[in-house]
Amino acid sequence: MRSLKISIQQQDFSIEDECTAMRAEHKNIGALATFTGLVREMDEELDDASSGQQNISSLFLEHYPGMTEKNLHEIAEEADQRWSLLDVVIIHRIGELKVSEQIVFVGVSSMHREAAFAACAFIMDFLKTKAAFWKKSNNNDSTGHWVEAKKSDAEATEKWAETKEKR
Amino acid sequence: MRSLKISIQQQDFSIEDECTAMRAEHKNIGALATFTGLVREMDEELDDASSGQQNISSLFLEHYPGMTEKNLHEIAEEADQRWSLLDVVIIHRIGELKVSEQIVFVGVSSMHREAAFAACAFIMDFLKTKAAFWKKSNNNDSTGHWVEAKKSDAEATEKWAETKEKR
Amino acid sequence: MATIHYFASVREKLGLSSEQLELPSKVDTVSALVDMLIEQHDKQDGNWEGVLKTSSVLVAVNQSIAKFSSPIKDTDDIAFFPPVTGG
Amino acid sequence: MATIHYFASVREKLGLSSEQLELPSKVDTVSALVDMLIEQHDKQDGNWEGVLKTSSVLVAVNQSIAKFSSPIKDTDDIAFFPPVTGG
Repeated sequence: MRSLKISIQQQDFSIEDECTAMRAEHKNIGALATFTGLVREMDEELDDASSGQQNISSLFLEHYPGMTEKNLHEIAEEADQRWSLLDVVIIHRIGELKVSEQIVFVGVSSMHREAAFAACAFIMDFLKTKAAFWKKSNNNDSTGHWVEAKKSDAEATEKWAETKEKR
Repeated sequence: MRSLKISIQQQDFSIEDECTAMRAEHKNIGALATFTGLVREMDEELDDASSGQQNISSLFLEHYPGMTEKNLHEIAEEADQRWSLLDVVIIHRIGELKVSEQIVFVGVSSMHREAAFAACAFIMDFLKTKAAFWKKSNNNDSTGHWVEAKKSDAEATEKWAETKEKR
Repeated sequence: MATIHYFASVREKLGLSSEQLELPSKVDTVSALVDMLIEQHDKQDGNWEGVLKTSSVLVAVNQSIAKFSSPIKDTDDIAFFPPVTGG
Repeated sequence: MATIHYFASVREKLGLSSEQLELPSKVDTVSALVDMLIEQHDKQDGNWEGVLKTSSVLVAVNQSIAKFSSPIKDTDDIAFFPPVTGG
């Protein structure tokens, strides 16, 4: 990994700025994969539990200062051991976020697309299950509830254990 | 698929503009995966064949007007049949492109990250092996050669045949 | 002094985000700390046992995930929280 | 009239990007067209057989990938090119 940027911040980020910074000065980037997670209007957990759809109005993101950064560093290092990466950027917002706001950005550059895609997906899966963030969703009627960890996220993370050799 | 944009163009594109357009007005996007392919300085084909590294100065991209667009539509439709997608954007530049310029952009939005990641990777794999584009690389000593199709791209495409059920 | 943090639903249910405590020498594991916390706090409002003894509650010692059987010292940073849900 | 396109290395080697031809009725498959093209052009510069009969050359009929055994009509759009290398 040539560079690693980890930022936990309240303010919004710009996908273009991050991509531009990752491309600057470097002539061997062949592939740049990004993932942006956004606040969805529909609350899938309430959706599962009840027949009607429940809309959320905002999310509240909490983290454990110090531990979260450490978790993200470890996740990026693990990705770098599996694939040949150039630059990795992980940005996660905290605080109150409204519907359709950006929550998380993961950008990975590499010489080849397989590495960029795989590392980006890997980092997201591990961020979801291993990094100290917690999400509370607030509904339009001003009730809120803490989002529960999803089984599908845990399963996605476990799948990576099967493919550990460096590629 | 709520919207599909396919553009084959000489001019550059802005990742941010594309992402902003995909996010506009829609409140159910939970995930936005993008891939950007760029011109690398190092020519991996010549790199394989010879012990020394050969640098390229530019790429020339040619396509088959009409057929290329048709190929890309079919690829996007196939992705949409496999995953629940919201917006898909495919931009591919043609003509002369210098080192570190952007060549291709694929953006996929969905409610969930698995669909966005998988569809973005799927579209890139199929674009590489099924869309009527051809690439010539020009070296610093002004010799040029047509890039040969890579076995690894064909293999990446074949892998998707194993996982055809909609997710 | 050890610092104890509570996050997310654990913090909300306990009504406390962190506290600093002198750990007696016999409180040398996370489990022993949990028992001490329950004993201290449940004198007043009686909610801590239900919260901290839930099977889903996780613990970190010095910002690394730990077990309830993990050893602790009086200078440690210890945190209790539910499963993470970022991204 | 059929339109025949040549792309990338095929175009460069043949020195031609497209041509329009009247197809005789017996030229009803891609293979027959290839033979006709070789016969017509190799009178002059003798390179076409080597280029069009390379195993890696692909053909599209009306912008869909076809086989050399595929049928063609006098109104078709036919293209010859090497394996694609976009992205």
